[in-house]
Amino acid sequence: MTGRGRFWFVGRRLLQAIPLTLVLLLLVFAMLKVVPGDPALQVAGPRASAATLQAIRVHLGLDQPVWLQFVHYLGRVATGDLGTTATGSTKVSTLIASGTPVTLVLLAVSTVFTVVIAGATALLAARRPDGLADRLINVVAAFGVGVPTFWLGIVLLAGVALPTGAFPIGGWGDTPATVLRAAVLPALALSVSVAPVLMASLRSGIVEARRSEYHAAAQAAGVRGWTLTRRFVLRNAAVPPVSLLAALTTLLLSGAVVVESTFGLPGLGLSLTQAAQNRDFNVIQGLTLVFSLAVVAVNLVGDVLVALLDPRVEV
Amino acid sequence: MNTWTKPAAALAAAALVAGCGSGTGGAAGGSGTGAVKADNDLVIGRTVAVDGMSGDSCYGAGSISTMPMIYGNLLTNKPDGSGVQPGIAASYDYDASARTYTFHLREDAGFSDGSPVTGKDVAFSFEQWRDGKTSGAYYDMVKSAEAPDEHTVVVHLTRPDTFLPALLTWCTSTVYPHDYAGKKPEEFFTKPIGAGPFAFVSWQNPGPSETITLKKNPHYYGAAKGEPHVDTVITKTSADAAQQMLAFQGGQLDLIEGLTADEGNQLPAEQARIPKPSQARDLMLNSKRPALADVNLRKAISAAIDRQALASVQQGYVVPATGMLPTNVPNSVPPTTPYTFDLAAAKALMAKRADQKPVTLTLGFEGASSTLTTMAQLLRDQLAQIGVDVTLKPSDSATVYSQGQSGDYDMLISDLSAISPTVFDPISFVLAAWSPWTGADSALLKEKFTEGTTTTEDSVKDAAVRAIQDDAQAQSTVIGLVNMSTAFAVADYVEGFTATPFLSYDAAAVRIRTGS
Amino acid sequence: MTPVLRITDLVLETGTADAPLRPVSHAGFEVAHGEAFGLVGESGSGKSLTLRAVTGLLPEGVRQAGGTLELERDGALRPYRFAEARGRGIGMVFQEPMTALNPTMRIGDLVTAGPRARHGWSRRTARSRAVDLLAEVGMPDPAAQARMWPHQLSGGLRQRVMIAMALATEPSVLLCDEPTTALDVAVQDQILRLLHRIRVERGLSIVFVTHDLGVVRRLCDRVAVMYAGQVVETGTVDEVFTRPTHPYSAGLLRSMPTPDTPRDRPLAAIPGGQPGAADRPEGCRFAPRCAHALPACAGLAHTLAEVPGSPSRSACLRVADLGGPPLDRKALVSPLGGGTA
Amino acid sequence: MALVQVLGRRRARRGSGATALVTGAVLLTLLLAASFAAGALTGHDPALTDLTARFRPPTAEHWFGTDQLGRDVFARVLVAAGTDLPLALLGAAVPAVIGIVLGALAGYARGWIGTAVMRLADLIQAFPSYILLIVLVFLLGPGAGSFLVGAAVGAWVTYARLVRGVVLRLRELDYVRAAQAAGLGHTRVLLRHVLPNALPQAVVYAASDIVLALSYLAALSYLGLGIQAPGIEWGQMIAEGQPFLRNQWWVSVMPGLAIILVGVAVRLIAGGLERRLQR
Repeated sequence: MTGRGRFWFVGRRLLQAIPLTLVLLLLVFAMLKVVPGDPALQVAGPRASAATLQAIRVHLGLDQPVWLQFVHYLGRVATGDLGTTATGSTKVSTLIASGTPVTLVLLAVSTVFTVVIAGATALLAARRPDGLADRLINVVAAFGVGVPTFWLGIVLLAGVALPTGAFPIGGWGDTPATVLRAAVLPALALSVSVAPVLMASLRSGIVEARRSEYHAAAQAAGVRGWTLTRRFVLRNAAVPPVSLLAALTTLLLSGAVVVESTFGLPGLGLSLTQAAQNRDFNVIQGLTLVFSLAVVAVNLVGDVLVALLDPRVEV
Repeated sequence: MNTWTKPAAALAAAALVAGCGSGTGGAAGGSGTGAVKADNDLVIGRTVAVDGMSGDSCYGAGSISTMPMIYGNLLTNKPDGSGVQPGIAASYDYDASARTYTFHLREDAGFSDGSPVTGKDVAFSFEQWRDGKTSGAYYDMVKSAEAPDEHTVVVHLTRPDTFLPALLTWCTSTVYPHDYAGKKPEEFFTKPIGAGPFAFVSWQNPGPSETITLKKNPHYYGAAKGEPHVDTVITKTSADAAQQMLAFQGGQLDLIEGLTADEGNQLPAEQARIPKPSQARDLMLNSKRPALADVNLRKAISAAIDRQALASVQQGYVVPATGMLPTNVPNSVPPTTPYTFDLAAAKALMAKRADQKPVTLTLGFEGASSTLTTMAQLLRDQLAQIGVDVTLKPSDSATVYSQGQSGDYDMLISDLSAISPTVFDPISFVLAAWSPWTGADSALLKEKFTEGTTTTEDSVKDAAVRAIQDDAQAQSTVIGLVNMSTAFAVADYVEGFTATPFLSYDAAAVRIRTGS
Repeated sequence: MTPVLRITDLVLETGTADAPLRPVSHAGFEVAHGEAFGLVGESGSGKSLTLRAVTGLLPEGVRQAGGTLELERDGALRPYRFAEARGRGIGMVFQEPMTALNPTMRIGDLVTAGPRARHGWSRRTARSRAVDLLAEVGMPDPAAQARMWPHQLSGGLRQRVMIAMALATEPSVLLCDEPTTALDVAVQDQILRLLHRIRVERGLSIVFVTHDLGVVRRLCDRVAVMYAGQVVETGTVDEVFTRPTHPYSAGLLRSMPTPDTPRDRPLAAIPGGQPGAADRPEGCRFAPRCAHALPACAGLAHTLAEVPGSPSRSACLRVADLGGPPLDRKALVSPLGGGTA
Repeated sequence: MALVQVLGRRRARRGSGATALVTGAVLLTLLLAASFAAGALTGHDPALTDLTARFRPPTAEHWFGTDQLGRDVFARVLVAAGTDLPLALLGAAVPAVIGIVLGALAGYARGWIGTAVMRLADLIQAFPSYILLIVLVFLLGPGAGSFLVGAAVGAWVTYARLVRGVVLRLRELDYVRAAQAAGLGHTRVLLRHVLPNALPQAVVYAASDIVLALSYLAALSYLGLGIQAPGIEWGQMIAEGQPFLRNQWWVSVMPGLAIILVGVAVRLIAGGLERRLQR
């Protein structure tokens, strides 16, 4: 694949993402329409008169034809206007802007944890397939997938953060150091359920790579040690997990929503949960959009990464 | 969020007025265990975010606590809630008709930017309050405010009003520098300047998980007394109360605002500060439903409720209700005969029903609240004793609200508190919102309401309230369950903290025992 | 002449330790300097496993249970450590160029990965060496090819890359595991010519594992015939191909088509099939299929004995009395001589 | 939920997997059976509040202790299995059936219907499954029904892709063509040829989906968006017990362990089934 080919590949995938994004927007917009309850009533509060309600409807553009409302919605989204929270005190875009870094840091730290845990255990397990370590790791992994993330979170809070005092019990930090410290336990709770998935994929990749002819050929050609592991095992074993990247990310995102509420991290997931609990339409709508766009983007990055790692992938 | 009351109700209107409140809350001071903290920073946990940085938007418990810290008030609540005391105003007087108030300002009050608090600033603030979009209505009697000199403010009212001094202790009565120190309001409220004990430093992640950092205001009028005692106040908001408890137990929080019984019971007694209960939790019965149209059933339900048992689950934070109205609000008097738990009487009433069909009722409540859930479960068990089968319908607050409004439930648990310092406010609420839902006969309620709000005589007011309570009991469409406190958790090394029944406390008086 | 590689009594085991199977038992051969040595046999005869054992790259579950592997160093044969030998003395060309080249590496990087890791070559050195090697194995436009990915090359080119990769370590013995089986006939010929040329130019020894007797005939000097995990006959190609001394070798040769074989005449086939590792008979393993078998064959211990009147060595009990007329195989295929690869 | 599948994709081991299969199935069956007889087994009414017996620690009388209303935690954990297990199973089975039908449809009807199904699948996959679930529960209101709809909407995609792939592969095979030519209906071809081919992988998907569905159900209930009182559910029990975690840990730790137990049992069954099916 030439550089030019890759460029076009990325471009084409970007173009393909556009209709998907539009449909997503339409769906997110449609959410508001199918929700039981009158958004105007929500805004006006219980004591509003009929006239006030009508005025609010006009103000919100709810009296216009649906397609026009959608066009307006697109326009507002394009300018970053996602409305305000139900109490009216905060813009949804502000909420997203302040929550995004938190969620991103959480995802980044748990990705590091996940990769390190999965990588180490996969290498250990693949050393002797069906050996003691492999079986043991498989059992632990089964537990890891089965442990409810939120439960692990509260157990970590009560069982680790409280007695050691080394981590904040809920909440976020304001300096890089405190932020990282606040991210450790939530990221760990998150990784425990995701790492086994990556581990299994990596492990089978490693086993497969070790059994491969090119691995033998490389050894025969005198390649050994870390070079052998890195270039003839890990790099090849990374291809299947990277193609899982999008799936893993959605799993991580799902987990982040849970973990953020367990640990009280002011990220997008906590906002989503609280909006669902408080029935805050605009917030749900805005966050759904952000999350799904993020997944579209991750899918895109995943495809490109696979193409970079595995030159055989047709572009 | 409450179901029927405006959330603002929670603020329970300050204090108001002498004579009514009695001593409340735990005694000041630590437990004497000798515990110390390494730094002189007060870290506060709460579950409700502030409503913004302007007094006008002050609405919920977060702002009620934070606004006075930043801005200060002309008058403040006495620590025991028994009346008002000087704040930025050293004293005030009013003319015989109560239409013109004169405030004499302290000379040592200063904003956090170093400028002194002058009459001009206060007069400007009065206008801002009156013109506020959200809370302006409270101040609609203010005609004008002027500053004849640096330390005097004269306020002219459109009508007589003796409620103004109490109003000035509210979180909406925030003292601003004149003309917002030359800034646009939006700009000013991103980094506000106030005359309270603490100066604004930062507000991170505004919203349910926000952190607000304040530091000592050296120009605070209490500086001469050494107030405020702590260097920094850091307020951490988290929706998860259980997690906040862990943080408190782990020494990461020094103070928790809004402690529930479940949480408080996890703490040593001396760490929980519980003021007098001042919020009513009532059971509403929909008499438009065929079964509930029979007053005998409604009365039977009331008699079958063991309020003592309901309260015992939240030992110390909740007391059995004697009537349907919030207690510890001025002019709140109990009904002639308080509720009694009498199963035999309840069964007798059940037998007197015109129609002897088995009774199955739905009960709506906000499922997210653990105390409500517990209470609903107990109610179901208790009503089963008289053969009333209750189906629990937990839901989120909005659904409870919309379905409650459309009458989808037979019964609804709802909270009632004052949003201004008179019991007639919650009464107006019952009249406007609850009576239509319950289908009660509100003729007497209306009459007594008018009677009570046109007199200045406390005895007349009290009599009207008693009649209303008695009427509610007779109709049994609104049945009082319990009265609740909102409490605080206070670490051993925190001294000088006094809880009032109104969610507010004087942060300037709080001390931290440090190692030195 | 000192052999450059000698394998003695190689035993390979698989299965559990208490009930092991031996896909290869007591196999042995030696390869002289500059010699092309063929190892022939049907699939399952253990020839490829034997070759793998030489580099220590046995498949999972197969282990070496006996035997001596020696490589020439400083004029004498010495047992070697695999890790040592792989980087220096021994190179290996695999059967499937499709799977034996790491799909995630560029050709140039792949070819020099071994010496780079071993000698710490700089990227620049590695790159220019790679281009040299690719040129040596006859890649057109080696500089451009070095930047290609394996999947972009044809099978023949990939096999050249494989050879270049094996040559990068400057081996003295090149092991080739059926290097042409997966290729088209035309391409096979090119690769064979290339191997021949390289052997001549570099003075390499080549061990050639194949089931294709024609290839052995064209390329090799000496040959060992394997059957059911054992070497049954060894000798010079000329001798073995014209006067096989083991009935199995003879049968194998008769089953090979020649240009003269009329299309419509079926090839002579040996009745029966090669026994698997689990059901090998006692004594001579070929005996049940052998037209000349005697009762004594069933008790025969395997040894490669001198054959009277022949330079070959054979495992057959009847080497002395079974010296039939030489097969006329001269016309079969001419050995590789001139021509270019 | 295409992911956890990799966990199951291990080389078939020695042994038929019967032990694992039986162990897992027995565990689940026992738990489910016990849920119906929780009161009789434990000697305590799981719903009975006893304010005089609040927060009893685990003893011989109350194996898992009592909660804030004096209810027996063991009895409640067992009863909750009757809520969690069927919902988790349905949460995996409903999308499996929908996915198989849609996948077959997409494979056979390759015209616009097939395209539409696959585009829909792309769209669904753009949403992280849990977020999709929260949004749907938000739209439909909390409860078991919303959970099932949410789970079904998110999880059918993997099955549809799997079955469609098998159909596309098989329809080129001679014997399937012959079967069709011989007048075998689509349904029979589907049942005879497609399903058996897709089944081993589908079982692995379904197993991981059961575990995932259970953890999502528990998480939703924990957040107050799933099963609500008086329904008894593990996640909801964990939430109820959370304020007391420090001093009365058993109230929320025990239901958490129950969830883990189910996860392990399902993995055992899946592993065992997979080994059997692969032979």
